[in-house]
Amino acid sequence: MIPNEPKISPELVAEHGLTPEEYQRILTLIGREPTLTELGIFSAMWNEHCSYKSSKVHLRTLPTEAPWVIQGPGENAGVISIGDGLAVVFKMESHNHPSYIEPYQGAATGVGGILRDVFTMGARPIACLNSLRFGDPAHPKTRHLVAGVVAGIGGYGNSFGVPTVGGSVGFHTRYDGNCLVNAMAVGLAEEDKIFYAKATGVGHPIVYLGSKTGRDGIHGATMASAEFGAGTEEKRPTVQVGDPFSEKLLLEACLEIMAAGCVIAIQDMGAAGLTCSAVEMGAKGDLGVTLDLDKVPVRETGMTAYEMMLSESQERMLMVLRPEKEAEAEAIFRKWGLDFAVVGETTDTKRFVVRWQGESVADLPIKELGDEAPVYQRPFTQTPKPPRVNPKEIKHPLKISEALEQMIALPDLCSKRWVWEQYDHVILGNTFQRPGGDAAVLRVNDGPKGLALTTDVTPRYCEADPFEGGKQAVAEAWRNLAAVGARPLAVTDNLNFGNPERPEIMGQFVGAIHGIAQACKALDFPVVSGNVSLYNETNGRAILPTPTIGGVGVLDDFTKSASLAFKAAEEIILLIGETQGWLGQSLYLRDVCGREEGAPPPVDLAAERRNGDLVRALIGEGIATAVHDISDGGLMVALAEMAMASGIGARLYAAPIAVEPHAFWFGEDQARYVVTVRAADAEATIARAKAAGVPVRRVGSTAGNALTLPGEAPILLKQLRDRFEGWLPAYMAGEVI
Amino acid sequence: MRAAVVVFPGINRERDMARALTLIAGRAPTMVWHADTALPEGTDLVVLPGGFSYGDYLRCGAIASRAPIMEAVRDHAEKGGLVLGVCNGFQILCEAGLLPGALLRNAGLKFICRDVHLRVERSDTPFTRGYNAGQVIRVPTAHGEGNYFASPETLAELEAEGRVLFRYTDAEGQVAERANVNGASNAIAGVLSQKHNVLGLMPHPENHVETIMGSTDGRGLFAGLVDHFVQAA
Amino acid sequence: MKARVTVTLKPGVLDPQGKAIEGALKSLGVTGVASVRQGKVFDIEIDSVDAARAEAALKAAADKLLANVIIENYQVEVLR
Amino acid sequence: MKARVTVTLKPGVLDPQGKAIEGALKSLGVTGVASVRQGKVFDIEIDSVDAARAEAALKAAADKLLANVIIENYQVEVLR
Ligand SMILES: Nc1ncnc2c1ncn2[C@@H]1O[C@H](COP(=O)(O)OP(=O)(O)O)[C@@H](O)[C@H]1O
Ligand SMILES: [Mg+2]
Repeated sequence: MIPNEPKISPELVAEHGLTPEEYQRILTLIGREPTLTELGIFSAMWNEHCSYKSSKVHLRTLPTEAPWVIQGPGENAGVISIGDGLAVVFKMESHNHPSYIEPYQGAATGVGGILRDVFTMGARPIACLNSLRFGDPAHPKTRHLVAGVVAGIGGYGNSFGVPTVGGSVGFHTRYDGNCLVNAMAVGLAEEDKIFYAKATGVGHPIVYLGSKTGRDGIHGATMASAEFGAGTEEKRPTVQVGDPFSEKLLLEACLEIMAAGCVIAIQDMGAAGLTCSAVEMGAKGDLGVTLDLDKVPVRETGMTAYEMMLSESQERMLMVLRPEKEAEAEAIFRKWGLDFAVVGETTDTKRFVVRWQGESVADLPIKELGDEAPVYQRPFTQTPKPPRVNPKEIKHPLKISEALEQMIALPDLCSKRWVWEQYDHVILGNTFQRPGGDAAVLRVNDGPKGLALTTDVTPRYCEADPFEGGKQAVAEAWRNLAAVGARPLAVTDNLNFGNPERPEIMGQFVGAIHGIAQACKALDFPVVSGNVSLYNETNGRAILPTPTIGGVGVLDDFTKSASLAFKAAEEIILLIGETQGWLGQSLYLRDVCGREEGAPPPVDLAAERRNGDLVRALIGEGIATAVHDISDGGLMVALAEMAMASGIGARLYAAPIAVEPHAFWFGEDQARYVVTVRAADAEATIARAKAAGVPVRRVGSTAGNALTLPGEAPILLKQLRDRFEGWLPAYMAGEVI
Repeated sequence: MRAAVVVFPGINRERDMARALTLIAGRAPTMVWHADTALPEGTDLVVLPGGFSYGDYLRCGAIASRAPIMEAVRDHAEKGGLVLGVCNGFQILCEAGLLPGALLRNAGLKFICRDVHLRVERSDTPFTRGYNAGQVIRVPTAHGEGNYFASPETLAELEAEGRVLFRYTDAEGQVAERANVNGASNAIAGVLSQKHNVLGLMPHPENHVETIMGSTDGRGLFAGLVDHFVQAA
Repeated sequence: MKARVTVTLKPGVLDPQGKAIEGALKSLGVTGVASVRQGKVFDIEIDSVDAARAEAALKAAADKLLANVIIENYQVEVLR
Repeated sequence: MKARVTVTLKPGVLDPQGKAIEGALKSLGVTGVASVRQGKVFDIEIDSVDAARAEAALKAAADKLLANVIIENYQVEVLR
């Protein structure tokens, strides 16, 4: 009954990314040789992306629970409660490889995919963020990738109609052959109206919705499809093209049929399309699924079962509908001009049966497809701890002001306005703090509740010490939320690493997860969703380990958030947190002194919490007038950013005697903030910090239109701003490097 | 003021527009579906909101301008009724021939989202009676194709007839190349139809209407319209 | 039957994209390019077998939708 | 010398624009259109008088800039 053409050869198995052992496991599981379609289904379900086979055992160590967590990892997106019956649904996902191949479409479909994950759960998307890493600016491909990726992210989000409110952009030669595109989407729903993938009920219609299926993204299987395809047609590109217009229609149609009570279960078709979504819906509900591929809307002729099962065409959904509501749901979809087709039904057999042209081309045990996927305890070696850098042994080639002027125009530190001005960040009318600050702040519905959103990671720290780097990424996300006055609630993560089959890389992965887990526990900042992207390497050279953290926090009153711009002259500038002058892995050491080395700053999680709690309280009480967390570039860069954002300068005191001046101004010690207060509040604030065990120090006062250090010529803000704003546009215009 | 906001597939600033209208007019607009053929009885103002109707595929606004509801919008305009098109709405009005000219790709070839300054050229129209002539307002833009183009003759006519209602300027109200975000001819941000009853405007006043969100410079447009209908009644 | 409608900008209409491409070609070392104007093509599959009718349908399509005659010209070719 | 570079999507690559145009033509009552695929044309003015050299330069331009060869095909015609 099941055709066995062609014979499965070892080459075909390898072509599908399955090892001989994994193939053996398939044979044992089903007791016969699989059909080609079945092999394709297994390869999709058991690849790294779907099965998390290398990462699963470690991901389990992440804390995922808190009283406000409604849904942790395992669904399309994480869900947390923000009170008043409202839920925030969010997730981050990578589209690294596709973006390297075709930057515009790769990035665009990355945004499309993550948006779908969010509205599949019944939430209306309210914001997007993105974290981007590119190679050395001097590398010949970098400019092209930056231009395409940014245009693609904007092209999709702007058209879909969601504000893109934040993110980060970094450059390093280790991303030369592998750029990173991590996109995060955030949606809002009512707590009791969340939709899940779990199917219930036997004999219910399974409905296909959205765009038609084409031969998009059928990779790893080029050989097989060449043997089976129409033959004469030229080799097909595996690039998927995004259609934000269809996705916008899909959003509106989905929310409408959800509101109409038509939906039992819903799952978007992401990677491995129809296969993953159908198997997940059935397996989660302990049901079987039968699909009839002749009913699948296709946009190309001659598509085989194999191709339909593996297509990654975008803007598609699978649902289990209430049978009595089928006609109503169909009318809604037709109104929005979208395809609607009943392509199967739920069964009580726990088997995944696929029929095509009157034949059964797959008949597999549905639970085992997921549950029996291989899980690996890959061997790993711990990254050796690098030595601590002694600031006294670092020569300082430049004056502080000169170093600042140089640093502020560095690719990693300069203004990313060129990027975020290509994103509509004001649509929906709720963006209270736009890109350019520590975290974006959005009004929730009509307020006064607000949300704070950020993405963070410092890959050079992770490379030097994955454990401290993992901690630091979480701590910085938490700190960025605290710096606007928000209560940090939960994170999504996107773990980008090289080849896990290399023990050093696996060691980075394990170290980073360990650090993330420890920080999330200590800060009550659980992980509710995430994504793993491995094998980011070219010719044996891996990317810097990059565990991106997307953080979400809540404000009771968004108007009481703080921003980084100085607010008035003659206010007192306070440095919150302890400054030892940590130069290891600092940008100053790397880019001014030319030494990329040393241990990264250690993260004291108790201090993070103490200092952040104080800052948040000062913001809430209206005492802190401007706040900025201190990260890349240290105190001096933070001060410069606050000054440039406002046009108000600062008169600064000398560094304390105990710390080398360059280490004081440019060291990257963690758990620190710059806070300004009115002169009348200074004494009380200092006393309060001391009482709370929080180190605090006056570093100067706001004044004039320049930054002035004792014994150095004033740095005019205008000049600084020209450098800060100038580099990226000049680079993209081909005028520098 | 009874406002009707037309919803085309792919439009995405209709909620922003409805919120602004509700806030300022004290009455929610009726949302009208593109496939309908009539406007609600007694519609005072028709609004074509911003977004990406039909994904901006083919040309911005082209497909929407041929939608069934557009006949009713045209009728409304021909009878002297007020029509406001913002961003994609402006593009639709040009494509429909209700306004002259066309909106081309931004001169910098990139989508631009930033606050811009606009000079209100005259205050004796229903759309600008909430402002003073020469007043400079700050509102956001968010578009990739807002570069207003018309033939030299048309431009001369628009200028001579005082139909350029908003112009991109610097904060002081001076026309300057740097302030012309998209390279529009004569720095045109908004134009009127011959009868002064149809306005196309590229930036988004509807996103700057609440003190609490940091700026109310866009309010004047809607407040002026409300006032116009109060006076008329 | 296959047909192609080609839509080009009228002379005198600004073409920022064409301009940008001119510049980019220069910096790529493609020499001798005096000007670039960008347009669109629509490759259309028609059910009809009658070339004259097909052409009429295509003209209608171009007039009604494919071209904005304020700024664009168009040309219709029925290929086979 | 004048030349035209025509850039079209490879078969099988999704063309959301073409799809939307198809739908719009139908609702405008233009009948008989089975499918639409949208592409680009670049009308290029070249200083060179040597057709072979011009063609080589344009091929280079198309490869490097005018076409995205991952998803698009192109065709170069030197007209005169
Ligand atoms: N890709 C991007 N998309 C949107 N906003 C961005 C992007 N990159 C940077 N930004 C914005 O620029 C500002 C500075 O970024 P960054 O230096 O990474 O901040 P921080 O160090 O405080 O996390 C932030 O407001 C950030 O949201
Ligand atoms: Mg920050």
